[in-house]
Amino acid sequence: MQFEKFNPLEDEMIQVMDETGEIVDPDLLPELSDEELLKLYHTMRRSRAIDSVALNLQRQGRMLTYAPNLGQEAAQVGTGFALKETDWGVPAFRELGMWLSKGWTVDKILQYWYGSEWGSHHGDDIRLLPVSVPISSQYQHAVGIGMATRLRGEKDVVMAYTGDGGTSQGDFHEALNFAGVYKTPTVFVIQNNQYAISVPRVMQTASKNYAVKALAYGMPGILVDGNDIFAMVAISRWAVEYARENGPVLIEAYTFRMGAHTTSDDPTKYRTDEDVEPWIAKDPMIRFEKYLINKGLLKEDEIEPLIEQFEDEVMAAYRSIEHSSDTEIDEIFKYHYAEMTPQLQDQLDEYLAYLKGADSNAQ
Amino acid sequence: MQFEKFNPLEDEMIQVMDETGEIVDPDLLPELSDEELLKLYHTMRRSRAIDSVALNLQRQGRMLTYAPNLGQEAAQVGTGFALKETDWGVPAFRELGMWLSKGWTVDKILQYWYGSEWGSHHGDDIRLLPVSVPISSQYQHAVGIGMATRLRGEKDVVMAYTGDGGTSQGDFHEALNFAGVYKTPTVFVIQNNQYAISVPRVMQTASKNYAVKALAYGMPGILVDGNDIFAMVAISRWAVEYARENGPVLIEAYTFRMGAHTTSDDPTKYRTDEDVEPWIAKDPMIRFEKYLINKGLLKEDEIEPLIEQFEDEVMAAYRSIEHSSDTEIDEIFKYHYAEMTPQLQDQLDEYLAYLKGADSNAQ
Amino acid sequence: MPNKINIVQAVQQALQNEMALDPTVVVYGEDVGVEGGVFRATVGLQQEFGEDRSFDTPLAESAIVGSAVGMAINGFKPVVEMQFMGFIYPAFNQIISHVARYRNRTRGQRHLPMVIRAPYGGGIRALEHHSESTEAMFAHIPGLKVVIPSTPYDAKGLLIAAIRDPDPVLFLEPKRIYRAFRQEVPEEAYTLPIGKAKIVKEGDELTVVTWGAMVPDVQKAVSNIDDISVEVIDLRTISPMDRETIVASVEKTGRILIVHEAAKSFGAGAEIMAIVNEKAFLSLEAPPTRLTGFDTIFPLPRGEEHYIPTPARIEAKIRELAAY
Amino acid sequence: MPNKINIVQAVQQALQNEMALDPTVVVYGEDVGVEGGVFRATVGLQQEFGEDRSFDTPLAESAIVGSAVGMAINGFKPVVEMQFMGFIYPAFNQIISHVARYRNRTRGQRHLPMVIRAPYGGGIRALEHHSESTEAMFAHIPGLKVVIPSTPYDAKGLLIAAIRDPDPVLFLEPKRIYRAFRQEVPEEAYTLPIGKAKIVKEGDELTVVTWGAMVPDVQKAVSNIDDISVEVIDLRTISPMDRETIVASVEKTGRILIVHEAAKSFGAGAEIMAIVNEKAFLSLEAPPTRLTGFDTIFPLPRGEEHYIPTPARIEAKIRELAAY
Ligand SMILES: Cc1ncc(C[n+]2csc(CCOP(=O)(O)OP(=O)(O)O)c2C)c(N)n1
Ligand SMILES: Cc1ncc(C[n+]2csc(CCOP(=O)(O)OP(=O)(O)O)c2C)c(N)n1
Ligand SMILES: [Mg+2]
Ligand SMILES: [Mg+2]
Repeated sequence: MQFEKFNPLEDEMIQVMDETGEIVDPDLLPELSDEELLKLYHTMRRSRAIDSVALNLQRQGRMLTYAPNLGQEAAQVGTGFALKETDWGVPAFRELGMWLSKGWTVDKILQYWYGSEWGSHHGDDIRLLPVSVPISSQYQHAVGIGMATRLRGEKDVVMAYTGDGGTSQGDFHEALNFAGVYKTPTVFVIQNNQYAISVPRVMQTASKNYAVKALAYGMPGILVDGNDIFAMVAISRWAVEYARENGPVLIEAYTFRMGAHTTSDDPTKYRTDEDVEPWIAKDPMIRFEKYLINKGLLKEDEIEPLIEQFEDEVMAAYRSIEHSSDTEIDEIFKYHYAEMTPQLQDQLDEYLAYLKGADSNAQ
Repeated sequence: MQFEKFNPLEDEMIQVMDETGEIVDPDLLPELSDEELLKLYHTMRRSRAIDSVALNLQRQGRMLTYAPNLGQEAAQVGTGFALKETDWGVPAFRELGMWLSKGWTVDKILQYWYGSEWGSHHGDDIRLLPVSVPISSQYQHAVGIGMATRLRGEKDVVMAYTGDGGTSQGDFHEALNFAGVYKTPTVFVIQNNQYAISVPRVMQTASKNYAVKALAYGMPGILVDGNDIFAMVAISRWAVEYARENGPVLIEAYTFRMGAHTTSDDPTKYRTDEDVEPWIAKDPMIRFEKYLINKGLLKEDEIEPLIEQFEDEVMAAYRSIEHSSDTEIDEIFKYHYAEMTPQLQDQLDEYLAYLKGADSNAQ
Repeated sequence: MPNKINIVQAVQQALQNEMALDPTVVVYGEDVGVEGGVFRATVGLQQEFGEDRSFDTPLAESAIVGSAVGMAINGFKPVVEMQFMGFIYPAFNQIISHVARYRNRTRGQRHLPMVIRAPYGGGIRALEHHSESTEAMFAHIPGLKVVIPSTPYDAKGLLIAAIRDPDPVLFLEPKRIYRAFRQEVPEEAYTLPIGKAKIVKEGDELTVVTWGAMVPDVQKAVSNIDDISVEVIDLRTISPMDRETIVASVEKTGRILIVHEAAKSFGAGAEIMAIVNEKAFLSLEAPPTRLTGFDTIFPLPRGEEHYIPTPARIEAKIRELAAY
Repeated sequence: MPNKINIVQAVQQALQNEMALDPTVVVYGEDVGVEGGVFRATVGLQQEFGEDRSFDTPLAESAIVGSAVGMAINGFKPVVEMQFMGFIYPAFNQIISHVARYRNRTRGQRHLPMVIRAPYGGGIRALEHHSESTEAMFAHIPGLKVVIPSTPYDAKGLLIAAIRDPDPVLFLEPKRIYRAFRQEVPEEAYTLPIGKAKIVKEGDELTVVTWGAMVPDVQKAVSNIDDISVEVIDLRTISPMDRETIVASVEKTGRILIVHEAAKSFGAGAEIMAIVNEKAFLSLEAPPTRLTGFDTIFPLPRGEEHYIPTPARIEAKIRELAAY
């Protein structure tokens, strides 16, 4: 599989399974055991379950802003699946499928979106960075992690994510350029979901596609059907090993944001049903389910119960954090430095004293 | 001349005249009257005269830091020459040859390097921005000027410069991306002089060359021999008209910084005579002089007197500003806002009062 | 029909008025055109004035501001939006190195009539980086003006003044009170002077200086206080600061409390205290005092209630200072 | 052989010592490797420790700082150089949004032991953007420490402390006095506490607080003054500030002058005045006073002599304040 020779200027997209679940490029079909197939499927379904429960909770006022992933599960789960436990995941903010692969637990993910810093305390063994809100700034962290890995003579790979909008930031450029120069073991993933909030692809860049941007940094750039779990796994597996041995790669996962940008967004302001329509048939989940059913690994009537089971699990996770996520006052002050500064200590003391006074006044 | 089909991935460089002054690609030889040929030559010689006088003055302690252009005259004069008076020049800081084409007068140029803000007051009709020290930040101004031009339905072109080092900055990327999206009439010139202070090309980027970076923005990218005045004029003329009618272009002018980075720099710390040696033969001036002599437009023995004449002119310009360039105290305060703020007025008054007091104390 | 509008509508109306009056005014930024802005501050402008005058950009704050520098040099008055103040930082280099410097650099040959708008401040239960108030940093930059309105009337008048100003203005909009209340505002364009504070309530025993979304909180606190005559000043312009109004007030009251949302140390409160020391030291009957956000990162929503001084805390602090 | 070195040599020696002691210390930036830095602060490091430990980067400050975040997350202690403080701004977003926030964002799971070095300050007859002192902006960022030494001894001890600090430190080097004088300094590694000011000269009638390249200027001014007992404090750490030392001094002297090179308004002087108001108001016998750079862009060399307060101006201001 000579993907490093892939020429993104030709604007062709790698696809393994088409929208009907047919394998159109058997040579590229990744080797996957039945167990692995089901693991991929379950992770995608789990991701979708979290999405739908979170959206529901948000509507009930029991969650804050939430960024849904609907339609992008193959791009996220396919890339995350290719990582070893010792490899790193460096997300933007819409990589739920990858987070699950890297071991960010559902309760903590929900706690993050519920507005608690503890959600981003992933646990010590997890090689995953927290959400990075300032667009594409995380690409540079990914490069730095890779520089460190390389200096220690280790072989860990870093998978870093941004969106189509993210490619316009200066940090995107600087990160890829550094990666090229230092040959860092980085797989840069662009989830091209066609929009940056309301801004469509045509207002984002005049380049032929996003994969060609790799040429500016002397690295391979590959355009892949982001709604095709097999294409995503195939390319990701290759890219991870290529990065491990050689240096950086750029992957454009061509996909679509089926939902709103976040729960604060109303997409009807900037796109029509006709814009969304063609993508319904391309849903990565339906495609994969057709394949699994054909293969006898899944039965039509198992799907609904599975969804219910996963959603129940998510609700249980939510309930475990709903009432315990309030921030303790001293936590606001405690984590700025290894040792709290006298300034912070004063401010904390003064605030606690105020609260005490206000409390006794109220009595 | 279908330069928009030029494929920078093939890594071939456009050359019209070789190092011996032979025309190797007559098809590309730009039409130039004898007068125009001499104008090009004189501008290049003037540039070199300013360089050498400024370096001398600097050594005598009569100038401050100075960034020499030696060896890059063809790249600068060739691009600047292609601009109309109504077109804009947007420099970095090493574009002396272009500055002369755009009408920044020698006295003001020297005044700038001598450390006076008045050097950057070019005069009202001159469409040239001042030196921009923060690397590549000026590329965005170039794009904005072009956006304005386009909105007014005018046809002015903006020629913007940066160095090979400058391509690594986020602002470089964002500017080219904006230009691609808005189809601004911008010619982006990279003077690839092989170094960013001490950092050589190989530590700057892993891309095949700098021209390929254009592909990331959907614009033509052309690699051209920056020491060949005819190649520079030919490509610049084409690029300016292409930009005027269609949109942005990127030019990599492949050249060499023969001198130090600035007068504060000691290149022996990071490069050897062997690094410089091959480029002596490629000197754009010598090449052009051979051509002009062959063509009968210049005589060998006219060169020295011409150099002397130009250097005398530069010295005269310097003398005109040497003793009049001290900053008046109120000028430090006057140009921050259309109207001086009360804060600034207070600070000025207080300082003047102090000086008056110190003065009378001293008496 | 009275024109009763809230702050975000006032911003929109200011833009609309000026775009109609001045063809060189252009409005752009991320999601500004088709969508009309994530807070809807630019809604309808593209429909009314076309895609040339109000448009979307690629996701790149540095280029948004940097291109505005170029547009301003070439005859336009760009009004660009940073989607949140927390996302202005990629443009920081353009702002400090160019926006604020062009006039001085060229000894007046080129100047930049441009406005950078950004919703700022916390308290809207948002994710990280959506709650910043770092006005003090920008106020420290020579050549820049920093304006923060707190009412619809001021927002409109000050934004139009900012657009007409021949120099660059950073215009910070208190998003917590974007829709908090409506006010009757003239339908047509008008300006209010940049650099002038407003005395919101007169008093002669204690001065409170505040701005932005803290103004209504201070008003609420003061409305609970009958026994101390408090003067409330809405600063409105952070830089250049209206020292006269502050100093005159302190000369009268002898006591000053500064209330702001930003972190305490090196915040704008410190500058106000410095000014009072320099200009009204002998009038002081108690130490100039500040009540501000903590020196911490703005907490995520589960903790954000603790960060911004509440009316009750403001009231307590006023009483404490009055009793000094 | 005594180790008599100047400030830039002290910086180099601190790096060398720590790189020898701790294999996770890496030093990089523009022109840092082969050339050894434009000020030669990293000279010899690549030769001694190899290209892996000290290297050049592409010209991109944001990526220099941003990659250091990643290196720090993955087990290294990067010490990166910004060639001049005027070129730190492209990295501003990384600094304020990530460098300063990682520990809090992850509730302590990840922290960033990294140092950002930058030569700062004016007075070296340089081109635009080579004379900046904007320490106040960075001091306003929660989660960051800002250190400024003024002697070779302090430079070495504080830089080593900064490298060993588990949290990020912005280390600003006063380039005007990089080579101004030499001092005998221990050859081996040692640390000085971050967050502690130094009393350079004791006195009991008037306190001067200053830092960086202004310290020798203040000392010069004070050396001309026999008739007033001046206490001189070298602040050394801008944030977190050593309030105790300042307050104790003002409680003794009743008078304080702050001298800094940065623009006056919203500068670090204002914060010091605020602290004195908060903690030592009743000791004050005269208004806290500041003598600083103007609220202007640092003038180009033909005018720069006017900007930085001279020893003579400092002396005059001390006398004026003492006579209040
Ligand atoms: C520097 C910065 N600017 C603006 C924003 C506000 N913002 C959040 S998400 C977003 C769009 C991102 O688009 P894209 O990169 O395509 O990712 P997607 O949301 O489509 O997954 C914007 C503008 C931000 N978070 N950071
Ligand atoms: C943002 C920024 N960082 C660092 C510098 C310091 N600096 C001045 S010139 C230069 C190298 C520029 O290299 P290049 O772009 O190749 O231009 P050249 O000097 O070769 O003409 C550097 C690092 C600067 N001016 N701006
Ligand atoms: Mg997107
Ligand atoms: Mg160069």
